[in-house]
Amino acid sequence: MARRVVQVRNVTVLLGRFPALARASFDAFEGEVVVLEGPNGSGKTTLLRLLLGLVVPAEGEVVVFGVDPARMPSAVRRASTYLGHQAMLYDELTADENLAFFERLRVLHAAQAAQLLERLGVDRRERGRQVRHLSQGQRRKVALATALAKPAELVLLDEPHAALDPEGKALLDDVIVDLARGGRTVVLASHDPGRSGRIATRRYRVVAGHPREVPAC
Amino acid sequence: MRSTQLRRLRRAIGAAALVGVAATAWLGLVVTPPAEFFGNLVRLLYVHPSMAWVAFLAFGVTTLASALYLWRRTRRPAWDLLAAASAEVGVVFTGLTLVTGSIWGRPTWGVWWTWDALLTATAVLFLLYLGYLALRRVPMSEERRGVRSAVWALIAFVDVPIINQSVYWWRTLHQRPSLSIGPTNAVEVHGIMAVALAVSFVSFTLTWVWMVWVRFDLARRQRALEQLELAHAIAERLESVEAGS
Amino acid sequence: MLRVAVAVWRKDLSIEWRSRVLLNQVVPVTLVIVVLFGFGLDARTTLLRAALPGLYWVSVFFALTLAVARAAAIEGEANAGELLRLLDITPSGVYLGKVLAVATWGLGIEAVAAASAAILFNAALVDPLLLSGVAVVADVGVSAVGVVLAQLATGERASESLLPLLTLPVVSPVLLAAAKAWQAGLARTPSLAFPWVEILLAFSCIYLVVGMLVYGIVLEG
Amino acid sequence: MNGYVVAGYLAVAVGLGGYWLWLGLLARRLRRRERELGVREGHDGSLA
Repeated sequence: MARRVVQVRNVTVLLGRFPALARASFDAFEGEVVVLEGPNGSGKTTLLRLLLGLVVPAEGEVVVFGVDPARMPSAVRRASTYLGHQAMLYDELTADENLAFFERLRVLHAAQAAQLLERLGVDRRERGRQVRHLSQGQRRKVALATALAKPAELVLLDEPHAALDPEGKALLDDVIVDLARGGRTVVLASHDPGRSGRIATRRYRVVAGHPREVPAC
Repeated sequence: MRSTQLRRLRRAIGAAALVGVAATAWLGLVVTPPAEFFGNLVRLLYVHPSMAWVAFLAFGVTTLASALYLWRRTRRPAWDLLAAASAEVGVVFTGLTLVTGSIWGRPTWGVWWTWDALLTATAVLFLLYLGYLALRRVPMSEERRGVRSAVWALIAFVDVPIINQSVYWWRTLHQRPSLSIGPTNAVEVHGIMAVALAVSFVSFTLTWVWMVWVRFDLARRQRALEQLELAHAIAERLESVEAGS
Repeated sequence: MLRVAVAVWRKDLSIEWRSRVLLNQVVPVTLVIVVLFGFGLDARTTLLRAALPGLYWVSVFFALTLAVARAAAIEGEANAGELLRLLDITPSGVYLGKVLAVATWGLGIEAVAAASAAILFNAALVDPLLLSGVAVVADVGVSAVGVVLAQLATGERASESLLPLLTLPVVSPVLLAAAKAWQAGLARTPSLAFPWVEILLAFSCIYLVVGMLVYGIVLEG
Repeated sequence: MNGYVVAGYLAVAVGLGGYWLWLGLLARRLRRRERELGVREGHDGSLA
């Protein structure tokens, strides 16, 4: 049996007055690609953020790498990487400068990220342009590369396929599968079950803040 | 029951404060004699310094409660609510300190406002805590608001001695402070005047205690209501999950 | 921590180099304020010269709050509050970097404002060493407070007037001390400036320490 | 009696009285909402 990386038990999360998760339970094991499906607003994003201690459960238990992310956020965050809806990039810098900044913060190796960008189809010329001048799809790829180049055991991706063209989606799928083969744990949220069904080792369907495992077929 | 006893105590404090304030007015306006030098103006002595004392007391309590909230081991929503209640009442008393000080200044110094060190520092303090109340109005989650306003209260608290020192030097380095005779240090206080002064300090402090208590209680009940609404919302969401399966 | 600070500082400088928001907007605003003082005081140069320290510092303080807001906006665009938390980077390092960046921009603003005030008010800036020394320390003090307060004031729906409401009263001793020190310098009585320089130094040191302690708490909260 | 003295005492009365009235207003609004939600008066919110 593979090591259990994430364990969520009966968790309720309140965003303001809104229960974004209601008695949610969820698991992820080492080397898995777990896909969370469900419509917008069903609580997928909140579930990912819960694992990083960015939202705190009102009740229930969360364990990631054996610790509670709300109590020891840095232990969990050091070993994880996350890509949210919003690309966490500085718009006025070029892709290369963004990478260089994160390298200076000792978060990633710029060379590795550049390699990843190459693989996703962003060439050297585009990397030298300010991020705000890039197309949505190219920006998304830069954001993906910065997130995935961080050496992390747990990879959390929120709608990573959004804004990518079919070719880009296929390239990303390859990258994700490679990550999982390398022993990383990938949890990704998607409202496009057809797409992610191909790479998923296990799937959850999230409805109204409550994830349910989809039996393998 | 404990809570009814507490409520009775609160009501007693409120009544005592009301009687005390009335007594202060009666002692200050009727019983005490006019002073030799200041004449009838000395009667302002029975309101202004006690206002100032309560204002500083209120901000002391806000700072203390904020620090207790920030420290993780003593973090309770109650500290945040207490800090807020105390600051709000404190702003009222600071405003009254400034107004009564100004009313004192006009006949004594011929101007409504003098840049006297103490007065200036009090004015800046007033502005700092208006900022505190404005920050609390910004919509955000309960915990975030608690942390942010507590941090702000501490930053403001650190600022107070610096402001005091700088305005003190500002007003005293060049010209001797011929004007900065506050109402307190120019009059010899004795006999019935001392009684009136003491009554005023005690009764305005009691007024403050009562007001903070009431305000705190209101905030606490407000919070309880919000949590009740939250529980309903969770129940509804769970029902919809059950219905969907 | 210093490594992080330098990285953040360099990043902010190169963003400003690219976007030139401060150069194209904040610096001109400072000039406008200086010119408006000339209009408001009927262009009486003796009056303007006498009031120069106060007028100068009031305009610089407004410009500095704009610079602080800009520094916060850069991080807001990239959703960096969350980013930095996720990357588990020393908050005090980020704080120092932001303070350094704002202070660097502030020096530019101060230089432009000083030059324009000297020319427009027809005043000689005697004792430039004292004046610029005071300017540097005051700049650091305001930046040290401003960076924390900008983080407090930039909620999801906080209004833009909140930041100046919070910042200006807190830095009022800096305004007072800097103006008095400049007054002493311009009057060729530099010895009178010492207590004010003391206040400036104390303020800057205290708030740098406070900022490093609380910045992480504010980010997390 | 001195006009300034009267003004000073009046200011205190208006200030504290005004705040007292405002507290009363808040309490009334709160009580109405409590009744709407069916909470008995003086209900204790848990502040743990």
